[in-house]
Amino acid sequence: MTEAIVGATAKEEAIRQKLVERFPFLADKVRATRPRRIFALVEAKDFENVLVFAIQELGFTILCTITGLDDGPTLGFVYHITRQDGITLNIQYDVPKENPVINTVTKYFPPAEIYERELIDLLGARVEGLGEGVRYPLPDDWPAGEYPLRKDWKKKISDTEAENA
Amino acid sequence: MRKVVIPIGPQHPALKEPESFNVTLSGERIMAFSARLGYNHRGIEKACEERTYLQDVYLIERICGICSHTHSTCFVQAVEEIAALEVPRRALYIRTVIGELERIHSHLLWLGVAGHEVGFDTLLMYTWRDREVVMDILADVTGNRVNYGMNTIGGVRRDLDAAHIKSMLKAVDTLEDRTKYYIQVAREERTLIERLSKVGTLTHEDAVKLGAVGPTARASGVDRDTRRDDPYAAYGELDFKVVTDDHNDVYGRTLVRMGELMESYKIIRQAIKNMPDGPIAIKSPRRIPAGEALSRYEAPRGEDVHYVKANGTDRPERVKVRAPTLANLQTVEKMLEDGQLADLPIVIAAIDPCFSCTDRSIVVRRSGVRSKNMIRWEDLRSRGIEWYRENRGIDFAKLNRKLSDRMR
Amino acid sequence: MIALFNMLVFPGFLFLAFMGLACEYIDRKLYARLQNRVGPPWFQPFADFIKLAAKEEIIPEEANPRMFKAMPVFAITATITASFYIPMWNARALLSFNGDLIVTLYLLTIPTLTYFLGGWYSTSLYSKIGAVRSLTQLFAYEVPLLMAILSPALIANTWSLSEMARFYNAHPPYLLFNMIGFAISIVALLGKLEKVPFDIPEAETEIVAGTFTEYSGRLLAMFRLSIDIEAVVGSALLAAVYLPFGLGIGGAMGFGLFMMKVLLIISILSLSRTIFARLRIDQMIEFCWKYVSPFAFLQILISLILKGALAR
Amino acid sequence: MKIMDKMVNWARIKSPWILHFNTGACNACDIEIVASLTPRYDLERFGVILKGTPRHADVLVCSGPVTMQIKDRLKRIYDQMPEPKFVIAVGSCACSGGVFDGCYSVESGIDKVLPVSAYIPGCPASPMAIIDGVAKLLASLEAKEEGK
Repeated sequence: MTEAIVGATAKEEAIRQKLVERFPFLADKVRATRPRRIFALVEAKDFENVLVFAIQELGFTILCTITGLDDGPTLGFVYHITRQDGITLNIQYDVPKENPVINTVTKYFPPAEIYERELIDLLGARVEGLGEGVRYPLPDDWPAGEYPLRKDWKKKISDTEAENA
Repeated sequence: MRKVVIPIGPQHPALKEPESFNVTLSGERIMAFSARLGYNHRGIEKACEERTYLQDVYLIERICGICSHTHSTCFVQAVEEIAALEVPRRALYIRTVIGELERIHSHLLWLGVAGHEVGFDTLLMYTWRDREVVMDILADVTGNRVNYGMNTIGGVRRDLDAAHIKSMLKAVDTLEDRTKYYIQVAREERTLIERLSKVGTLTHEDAVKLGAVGPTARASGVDRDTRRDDPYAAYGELDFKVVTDDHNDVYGRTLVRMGELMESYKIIRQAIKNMPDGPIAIKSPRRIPAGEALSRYEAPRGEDVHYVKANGTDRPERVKVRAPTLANLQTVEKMLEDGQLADLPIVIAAIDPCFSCTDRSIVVRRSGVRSKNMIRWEDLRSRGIEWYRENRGIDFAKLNRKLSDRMR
Repeated sequence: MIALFNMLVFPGFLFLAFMGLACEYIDRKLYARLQNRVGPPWFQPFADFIKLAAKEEIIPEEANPRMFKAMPVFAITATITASFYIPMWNARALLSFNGDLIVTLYLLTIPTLTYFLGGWYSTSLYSKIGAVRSLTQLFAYEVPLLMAILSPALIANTWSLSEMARFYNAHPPYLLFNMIGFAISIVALLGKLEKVPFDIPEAETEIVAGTFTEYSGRLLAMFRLSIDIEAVVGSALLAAVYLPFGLGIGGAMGFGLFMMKVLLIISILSLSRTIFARLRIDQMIEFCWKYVSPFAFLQILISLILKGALAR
Repeated sequence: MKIMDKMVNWARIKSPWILHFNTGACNACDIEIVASLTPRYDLERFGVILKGTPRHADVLVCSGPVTMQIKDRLKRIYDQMPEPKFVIAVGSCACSGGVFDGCYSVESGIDKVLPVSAYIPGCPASPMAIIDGVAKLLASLEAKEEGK
C-alpha cells in the first residue's frame, strides 16, 4: 500500500480529534497508523461508553471480529469495528487473567455471539450476559479448564496415545 | 404434526465439508435449526505462533482449498504493514490478477455446486468443465492448481511473462461468453428459477443487523465491497462496479455472483493492460518490529479479516483469522425460517460455506517424543461402540456379532 | 411348457432384465454424452448388478427383516406380470382379456407402494421421509396418467390393450388425436420412474437416498433392477397405446420396430433428466394439478367428441 | 464355482462406487475429487459413481487429517459400509496429517483410525493423481485375486 508510508490522512485525524475531545484521558492512547486504521487502548471500565460513542456518533456500525490476546498477566480483547467508508477502529482493553470477566456486546452487534463463544472456549474468558449456546470450536469431549490459546498451555500427548503410553 | 429432528451431516452428500446441523421438522416445514461446527478444527492460529513468518505463509495458505490466495495475501499484507515494507507496484498488480482468477474459479465452482444441490447436474458438469480453463492458467502461472504459493512477505515469487499474459487474455475471452451463456440459462431455465427464487430470503435490515458479508449481503442490497471501501493491492487504481441486487434470495445471490464474474474479467484485462514493470519482490527482514495490523480482503465469499500482532522476534505474537463464512453463518438461521427441508441444501450452499476457513483456530505442537504406535483396530472399534452405547443408546454390539459370525 | 418359457425367458423375466439393463446403459450413456462426459462402458449396468448381488447386505436392527426383504421381490414381480398384458411386437399380447388395461396400470403402481413400504420398514429417518414423498408424488401423477391412457381406450371402446392396438392398427388417423395423451403420459412416466424433474423421493442431496438409504447388497440390486424393468415396461405400454402402428408385421421387423419405439421413449426420459432441475414436492404437485390434469381432461373431451362423431 | 468367483471379482473391479467423506480437510482435495467426476477427467468411465449413503458404497474416499471430533463419525461410517470395502486416503493430510501433523486436535492421518488400502499424496492431490490411485487400487484387487 503506497499510502502506508504517508501516514494517516485528514479523515482519520478528524475522528481522532473527536475521540480525544469526548474522552480526554484517551489523548495519547489513540493513534492512526495508516489510512483507514485507528488503534485505541482504553481502560476496561470506559470501554462500554467509548464503544457506544463510536457506534452512535462516529457511525462504526459494523463489527468485523473480536480478537483475544494473552499478554502474560492480563488478557487483551481487541474489538474491530468498521463503517461504510472502510475506516476501521480497533479498541483494545485488558482484563486481569485471574478473573477474565467481560460483558457481551451482542446488544449492539448480534453477530458478536459466535466470536464471544470462541473467546470462552479458547481463552477462558467469562462473558456476562451471553446465554447458553452450542460450543464452538472445540469438540464436546474437550477437557474443561484447558484453554489452548493461553501462552502457558502446552499440549499434552493426545488421548489415544495417552491410553497406550 | 409430530416434530422430527433430522441430523444433517457431518457426512452428507449435499455438504462437501463436515459440519452438523440439527433441523427440527414438522412435515416438510423447518421449525428450528442449530449448527454444530468445529469438525474442521485443526487449529492454525496457535500453530502460526510456533512458526516463523515465512513458514506461516505456507501454513495459512492451507486454511482453505478454494480461497488459499485470499488468506495468504491478507496475512502477507498485514505483516508488510507492520514492517512498513515498500512493496513494488508490479507485485501488487500480480496479486490482484491472481486474486481475481481465484474469484472466477471459486464462483464457477459455486455455480456448479448450486446446480448440483438443486438436482441440475448438467450445470455442475458444464461449469466445472469451464473452470478447468482457469485452473490451467493458474497451474502454468503459479505451478499448482490450488494453494499457489505466489505470495511472500515483500512481494510475489513468480513473474508474469508475455506467454502467460497472452494465454490469460484468451482464457478470459472464452470464459466471458461462457458466463454470458450461464446468465442466459439462469434467466430462462424455468425449473432452476422455480427452485432458486423466494428461497432463503434475507431482508436488507437482517443482512445489516446480522453482519452478512460478500455476495450474501450484496444480494440483499447491502452495498459493501472491501475492494472499493478499503482498497488494498492494486484495487485503488482499478475501476470496477460493485454488483448488488435486491432479490433478497438465493436467486439474487446467483445473479450477484455471475455479475461479479463479469466484473472480474474486466478487472483482469485492466490490470494486465496497465501492469507496471519493475521488481516483483523486495528482501524482507527476518525479524518483524513490534506492532499490530489488521488487514481486510474481499474473498469470493465475503470479507476476510486477518489481525497480526508482532513482538520483534521472527515469530508472530498472535494471528487471528476471521473467515467470511463465520459471519454469513449467523444469517442461515434467519434464512431458513419456515423454509422447506428440500430448500435446506441450496440455502446452505447459497452462502457458499467454507468451513475449513471457519474452524482453523488453535493447536500446539505435540510435546514429548513423537511416538508412532499403531492402535489395534479392535480397541478402536470397541471404544467407539462403548461411546455410542452410553451417548446415543445405540448398541452396535449385536451388529458386531452378526458381522463377525458372517465373516467367519 | 411354452407358457412357462414365455413367462420366464422370452418376453418374460430374463429378456426384460437384459433389456432393462441395456436401457439403463443407454440412459446413462446419453445422459453423460449430453453433459459431454465420456460415460460408462457398455457392460456397466451388468457389472453393477453382479457386484451388488455379491455384496453383503446389512439389515438395520429395528427393521422388520421379512418385510424389508420382501419389498424388492414384490416390485420385480409386479412389473414383470404387467408386461404380459402389453402387446409388444406381435398384435396379441401373451395374455389378454377385456379389462387388462386396468390390471396393467394397477400392476405398474405396485412398485411405488413397495418403495413406500420398503422405506417405512427400514426405519431410518431419511427413508421414512423419502417413503412419504413417494406416496404424495403418486397421487399427483397417477390421475392424469389414468385419464391419458383411458381416452384412446374410449375411442377404441374396448378395455383390452390388444384389441386397442388392433383397432388403431386398422385405422391409424385416429392416433393423431391422442398426441396430448402421449405427452401427459410421458410426464407421468417421469414421475413414476422418479426421473429428475420428479425424483424427489430419492433426492440425493436432501435425503441421502430416500427410500433406498438402508438397502444394500442383493436387495438394492433387485430394487434397481425393478426400476429398470419398470422403465422398459412403462415405455412398452406407452408404445403399445400411442404408437401401435406396424404391430402386425411380427418376426424380426416387428421386434426391431418395437425396440425403436422403446429407445425413443427412453431417450426422451434421459433428455428430460439432463435439462431440468429437480422440483420441490409442493411445486411438483402444483404443476401436476394445475397443468397436467386439465390437459388430461381436454384429452378425454376430445376423445368423447371423436367417439360421438364416429358413432354416427 | 471358479467362474462365479471370477465374474464376481470382475464385477467388483469394474464398478467401484465411492463415498466421499471430508475428515477435517481444507476442501482442496474434496474439490479435486469432485473435479475428477466432471467432463474433463470423468471417473464414470471406470464405473465410479459418487454415492450418498454408506450402504451403497464400496470405496470410502477420505480427505483431510482426522480431527478429534470427526474420528467417531469416521469409524461409524466405516462400520455402516457393507463388507468388501476399501479406504482411499486422498491428499497428504489424509496420508500423514500433512501440514497439520502433530497437532493436538488432529489424528494425523486416516491410517490411525481405519485400515487404508491406497494412499494418494499431493496437496491437493490432482484429479490425474486421484484417477491413477483408483486405477492402482483396482489393479491391486486383480493381482490379489490371482494371487489367492
